[in-house]
Amino acid sequence: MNEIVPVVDLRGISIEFPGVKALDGVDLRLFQGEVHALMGENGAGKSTLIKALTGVYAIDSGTITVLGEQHRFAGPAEAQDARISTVYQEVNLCPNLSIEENILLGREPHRRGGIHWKEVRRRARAVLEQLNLGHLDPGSVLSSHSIAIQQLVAIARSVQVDAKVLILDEPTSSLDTEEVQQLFAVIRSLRDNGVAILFVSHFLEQVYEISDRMTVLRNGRLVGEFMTRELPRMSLISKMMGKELDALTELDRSDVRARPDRTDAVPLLLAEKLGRKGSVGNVDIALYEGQILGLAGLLGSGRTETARLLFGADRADQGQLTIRGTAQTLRSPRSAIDHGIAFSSENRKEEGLIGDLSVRDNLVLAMQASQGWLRRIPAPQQDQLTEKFIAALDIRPANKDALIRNLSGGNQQKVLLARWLITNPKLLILDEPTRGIDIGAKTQIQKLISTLAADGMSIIFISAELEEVLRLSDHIAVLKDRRMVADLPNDGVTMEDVMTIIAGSAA
Amino acid sequence: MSVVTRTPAPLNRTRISLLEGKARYAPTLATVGLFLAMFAAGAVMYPGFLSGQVFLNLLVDNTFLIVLAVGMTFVILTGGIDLSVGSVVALSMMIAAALLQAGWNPVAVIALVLLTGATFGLLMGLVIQVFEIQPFIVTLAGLFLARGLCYVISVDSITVTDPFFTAMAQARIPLGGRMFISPGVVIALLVVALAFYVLHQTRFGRTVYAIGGGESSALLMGLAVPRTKVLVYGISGLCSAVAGVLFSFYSLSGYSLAATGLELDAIAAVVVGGTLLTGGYGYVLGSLAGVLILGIVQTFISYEGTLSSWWTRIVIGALLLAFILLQKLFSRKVTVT
Amino acid sequence: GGGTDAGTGAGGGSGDGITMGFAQVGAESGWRSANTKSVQDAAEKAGVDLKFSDAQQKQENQIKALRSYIQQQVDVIAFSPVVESGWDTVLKEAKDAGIPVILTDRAVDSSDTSLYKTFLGSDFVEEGKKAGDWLVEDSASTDGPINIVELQGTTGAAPAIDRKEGFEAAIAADPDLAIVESQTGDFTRSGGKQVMEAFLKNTPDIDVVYAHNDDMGLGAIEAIEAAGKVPGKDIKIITVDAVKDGMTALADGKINYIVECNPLLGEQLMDLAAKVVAGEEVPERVVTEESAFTPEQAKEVLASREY
Amino acid sequence: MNALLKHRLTWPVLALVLLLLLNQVFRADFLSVRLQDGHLYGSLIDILRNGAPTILIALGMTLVIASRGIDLSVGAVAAIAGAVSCTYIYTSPDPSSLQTAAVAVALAVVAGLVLGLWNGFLVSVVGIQPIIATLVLMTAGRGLAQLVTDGQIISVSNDSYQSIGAGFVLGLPISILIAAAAFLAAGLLTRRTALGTLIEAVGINPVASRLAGLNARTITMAVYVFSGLCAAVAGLMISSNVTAADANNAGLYIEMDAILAVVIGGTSLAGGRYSLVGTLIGALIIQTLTTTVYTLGIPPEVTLVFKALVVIIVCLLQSSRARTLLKQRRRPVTATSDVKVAI
Ligand SMILES: Nc1ncnc2c1ncn2[C@@H]1O[C@H](COP(=O)(O)OP(=O)(O)OP(=O)(O)O)[C@@H](O)[C@H]1O
Ligand SMILES: Nc1ncnc2c1ncn2[C@@H]1O[C@H](COP(=O)(O)OP(=O)(O)OP(=O)(O)O)[C@@H](O)[C@H]1O
Ligand SMILES: [Mg+2]
Ligand SMILES: [Mg+2]
Repeated sequence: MNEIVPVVDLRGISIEFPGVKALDGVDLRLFQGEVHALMGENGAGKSTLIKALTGVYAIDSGTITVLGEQHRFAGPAEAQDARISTVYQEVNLCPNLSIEENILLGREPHRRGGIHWKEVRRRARAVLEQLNLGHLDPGSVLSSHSIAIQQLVAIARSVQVDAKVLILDEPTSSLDTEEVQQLFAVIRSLRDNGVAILFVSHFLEQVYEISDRMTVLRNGRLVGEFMTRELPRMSLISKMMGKELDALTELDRSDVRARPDRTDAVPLLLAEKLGRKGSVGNVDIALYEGQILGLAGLLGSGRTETARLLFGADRADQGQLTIRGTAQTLRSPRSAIDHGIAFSSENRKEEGLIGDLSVRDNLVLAMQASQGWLRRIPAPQQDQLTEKFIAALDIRPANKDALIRNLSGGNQQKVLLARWLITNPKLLILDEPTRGIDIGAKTQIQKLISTLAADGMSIIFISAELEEVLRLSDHIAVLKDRRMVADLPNDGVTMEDVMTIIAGSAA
Repeated sequence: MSVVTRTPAPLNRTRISLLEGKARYAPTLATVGLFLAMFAAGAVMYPGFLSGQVFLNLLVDNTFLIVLAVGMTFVILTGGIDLSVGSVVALSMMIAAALLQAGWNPVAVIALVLLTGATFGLLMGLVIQVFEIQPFIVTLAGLFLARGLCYVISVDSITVTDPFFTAMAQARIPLGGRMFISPGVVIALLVVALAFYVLHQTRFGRTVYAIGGGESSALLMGLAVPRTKVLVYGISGLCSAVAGVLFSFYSLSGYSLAATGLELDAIAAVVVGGTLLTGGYGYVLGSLAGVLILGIVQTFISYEGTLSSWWTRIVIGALLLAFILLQKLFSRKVTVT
Repeated sequence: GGGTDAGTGAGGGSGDGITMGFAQVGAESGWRSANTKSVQDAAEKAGVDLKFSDAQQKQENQIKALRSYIQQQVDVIAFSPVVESGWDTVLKEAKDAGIPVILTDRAVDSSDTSLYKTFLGSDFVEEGKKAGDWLVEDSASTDGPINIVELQGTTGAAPAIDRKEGFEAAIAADPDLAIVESQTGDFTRSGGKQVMEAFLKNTPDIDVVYAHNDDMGLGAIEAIEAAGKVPGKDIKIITVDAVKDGMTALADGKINYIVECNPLLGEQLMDLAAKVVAGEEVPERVVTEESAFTPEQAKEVLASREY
Repeated sequence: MNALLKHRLTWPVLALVLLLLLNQVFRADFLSVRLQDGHLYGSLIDILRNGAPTILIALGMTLVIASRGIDLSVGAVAAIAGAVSCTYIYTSPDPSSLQTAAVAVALAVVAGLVLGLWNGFLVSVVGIQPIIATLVLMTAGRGLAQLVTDGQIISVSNDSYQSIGAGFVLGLPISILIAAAAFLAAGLLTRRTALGTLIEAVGINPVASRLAGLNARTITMAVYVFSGLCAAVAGLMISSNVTAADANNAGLYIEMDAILAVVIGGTSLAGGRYSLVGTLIGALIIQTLTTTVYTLGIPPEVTLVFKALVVIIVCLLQSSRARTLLKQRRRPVTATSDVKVAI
């Protein structure tokens, strides 16, 4: 760092939404050739700050200085022109277009007579290679890929340009370890080339691995700017939360041991060679009451698709499913729910949120659906349920009537979790429930899962974080290339064990 | 943390994604296939149906609808809709007829008509964009306004006697074997080709698709969303004016009740052609096929020649339905979930 | 208007072997349906192979139908144009193909009259004039201004324009007669009723209603009755068409005068077609047999009306 | 006061009041209502009575639109309902009895339900885009109606039947009482039960709704059936008002009026949140506009221009509210819901 002048200098940024002061006099400096982490709990204002910088939101007060010049971008387009490249928190691409177009949209190379499609493909290939995604067909439609691939494509788009500033808002939330490493390799090489990188993540490991410096926000206010290596994790967390976290000690404690299979009892759910043509196959699961089953695998290995089969979101066409001793075919989510199965999707934007409805309406939706339209849950009961879960999961803002689309990403996730918890299901399938959730809330949710299981609920747990899966599950089912390849009882299984299975030959 | 070396992607996955890439064309291909099937059916059922001229007449008689459908395709691809097109066609015809009657030069008249149409469309686009009013409503108001302006110009029909317009109306471009097309067909096909080029070879065109895929995403990707949205309505207005001129060539008159309900025909053609009304998916060539299909339905009915007025409507509805159902059947699994 | 000589042709069978393409406007009114039925029945009786198509009030559909008739090489084409203008091109094609064309019901304004053989139909201006003439005569005995409200047909439609024109020309003869309000009722009953309701509130002393067709007149009657007045007495009503419902109301004295517009021109059309195909000379203009009715006449003919 | 200005119905109500006042300026007794032959008589009553069919159809349309659909077939359904009932009365041996009228009404209602079911089936089970699915019935429906009436205008004289559209009870027009009852029923049905929220959920995000266990199919089906029912009753009103079934013209373009009413009332065509009260006001604005044209004596040639201008002004007013609000705060880049799903 030979320059003292920051590339980006935000001073006293304030933004107010009706009823919420999302940012209150926040400063942020980004220097050339550094990775800067923006830290804070869910709803602290990280995404809002990024949107303020890139002109998505107009600021109420403060100054934005880029390369010594004061700016007020009127929109993302202007920010891009100033060579600020951004990946926003939710995957913001066009699902109807191909991967290559999504990467190059708005900056397609031209030649005489129009867009140079060959060159488009070449450039897209190049950047995909860089992220070790060379196997993807650049011409395939984005919507045919999983959310993780979509996230990677968004990243590919952002690093494809020759940017001075690269902003990544929770880019790793659905990536697995390997993908994260690949991304970090790219980030490091960009940093070494002098790009200033702003990085948001709730994974402390990642933050400590990649960042040089960090800015911490709490409740829309600046807590401070720190050098990463000078700030111990514990103090970072207490700075983010504003209090000491005793739960943090629990975080590393692996207090879950495998509950023994109760082979005497009838399994709650028994899948034998369950599968669906062109999707996943060979799913063999025996899940007993009160057990937690973790699904492990690389991204695209078919975890989500397994979950969808078990929930009836897609229909199985191979194998057999037995629920509490009777054979069943699940034709729709509705019929799965009637059997006491619940499923929280990894894709909260498209498969979870009813964006224009309030927190309360979203929260009671599944319960209301089970009760049928005729028996409306009485308003007082709705309020009481909502308040209970707002408190239990620390949903912020604690306003039942706020539209859910105005909540921060992590808080949206909490509402969706609560949606299923109130239906008190027998089997809860959680696909990336901790995605985008801050560390405090994550511990809370992990504890909650243990407690629920202890109370007799069965849980299928999917997470990109293998540690998390190992820590919580009684059993671990490993998927590879969209087939289930192993079912390990969790008695001292290590990450390496799982990795070996994934890496090993299918046989 | 150990990094696992990735095993190469299994073959079947690549195949699937390839197929899904192609699957985008399925509704459009289904439309084209169905059109051919229907033509064959007509040839079997009616003597004299299987002639090149019957096919060419589908073009000759639908030049204006083709151009309208092209404009509508742009709008629908962005997820919008333009209900004003039929009225703007009528307005263009009225303006042209009235000015020609007043002795204006035909080239000047055409230029003015095109300008009016484009401006009308742009204004609607501006209202939609700046005031954030829903396109359905703005263009519905546009429909009333344009139709109303027709009456203001004249409630009587005005005949066009201008030699240039007459020449364009009656000129026949022979294609050999007693087959012919009109100059309007050439213009309409040029418009289709131009639209195809714009949609697939220019940044503007790709932005149109992007907006249909997700407007807020497109904005966050830094695309020129507001400008594109306004322009799309401008294009539709311009196409309506071109269609109006073609209709004038076709009917050599201006009539304030002309082209009523044409907007629904245009929308139906676009949708039958495989474009999703929610935006983002579809092709102009599909819309062209859609127009031909609506046209062939009409041809069937006049060849049949025994349907009463009410059966005509019922049959049109039924054929439309049959088409959509078949198309659905053939292009299964294409719509995203 | 009045009688013509074309109506009394040879009987059935004269059209044997002829194929006729008939492009109808649509089925927008009872009048139009009666017209269609008359053509179809007459064709069957005359042994004409009728190719019928309904344009649903769209000129482009009608042109398409004409083109397909030319393609099918029918012997004769007959059609009721949706609109007066814009037929030259397709009529030239018919002429080039050697297919004679007969216009029915509505005229075209082409300057080249060689494009069609003959025009069989009513004269809308004349109808309006008849209505106006009757009113002038009827009100000759009364003094003072007479307030007329007019229920127009669909804006821009030829019958609406012509019936208005003919009526206005006729009542210009009497300075006492004045149209105080004029609004479109779209040729429909509910349109007539709604507009009349508003007229009754706007203008307290309406003396005469002139409706461009029976249906609007019938709607107006309901509005007048709802306002507590007596149609036919407190307010006089003149309409055009003479469909059955209208004639019934006329016989009941609720309407005072109806100018006939006869839809039953099927037989005349078949006769003309046979002559045209046979190469015989036909008059350029054949006006359908039409009259006008007062309540007394209505009572007499009501039982024998076909539509 | 500020809250009032921000309320989403403020501007539509204001527009309605302004229109009424405009009429009052032109005709001093416009707002007066008197008793005539035992029933209320006056322009306001006319507006309510003539607006009743539009109100009814717009009610059904609101729910359809809330579910992210649209129903273009309502006009045709209204025509079929009128055709079926009038033809039945016309051909029955006892065309003036109450019983005949009752059967005729029942037939029409059944027809509406069946046609609604048909639309719902096409949209939710077959998965055709709503605008096209209902375009099929819009095209074919009038043909069906003409098939029933044989293309003729079928006049009936049955006092009980006539009273649906033109009758009065306790001095009030029966048609407006029916519309009011339907309005209350729809309000209770959707707000007292969970139906309203579920419809909104399906309209905002069908995929997420399905995964939350909603039976989106049934809900979609239900809204189209309700719309068919409303259209059928409206068709009864229209035909009874003139004691005749006009298969071709009954309810012509009423779908456009209804959609306009829904949107003026603040419901977005993108689906989701809806307002029945807003729709009611929207429908009244549209009917008042028609009456205004007659009151002001606007010549037919410029009527459409006048209507278009008023619609544009009302819409701009509504949105200028959005503008002023925008000045005080910022919002996400787009107001539209991000979730796009191909149906
Ligand atoms: N458009 C909006 N309207 C109203 N409130 C909003 C809007 N966008 C964000 N907020 C509020 O602003 C606050 C900050 O949200 P932001 O999305 O910046 O949080 P975040 O730090 O990114 O959290 P997360 O880690 O959960 O993504 C939250 O309380 C949120 O509810
Ligand atoms: N490498 C790939 N190439 C093509 N398609 C892929 C690839 N990876 C995943 N997909 C698509 O993603 C879906 C399967 O992934 P699924 O979501 O079931 O896996 P997952 O293990 O849950 O992974 P993720 O962590 O991404 O959620 C399929 O629709 C598949 O077509
Ligand atoms: Mg965030
Ligand atoms: Mg997954």
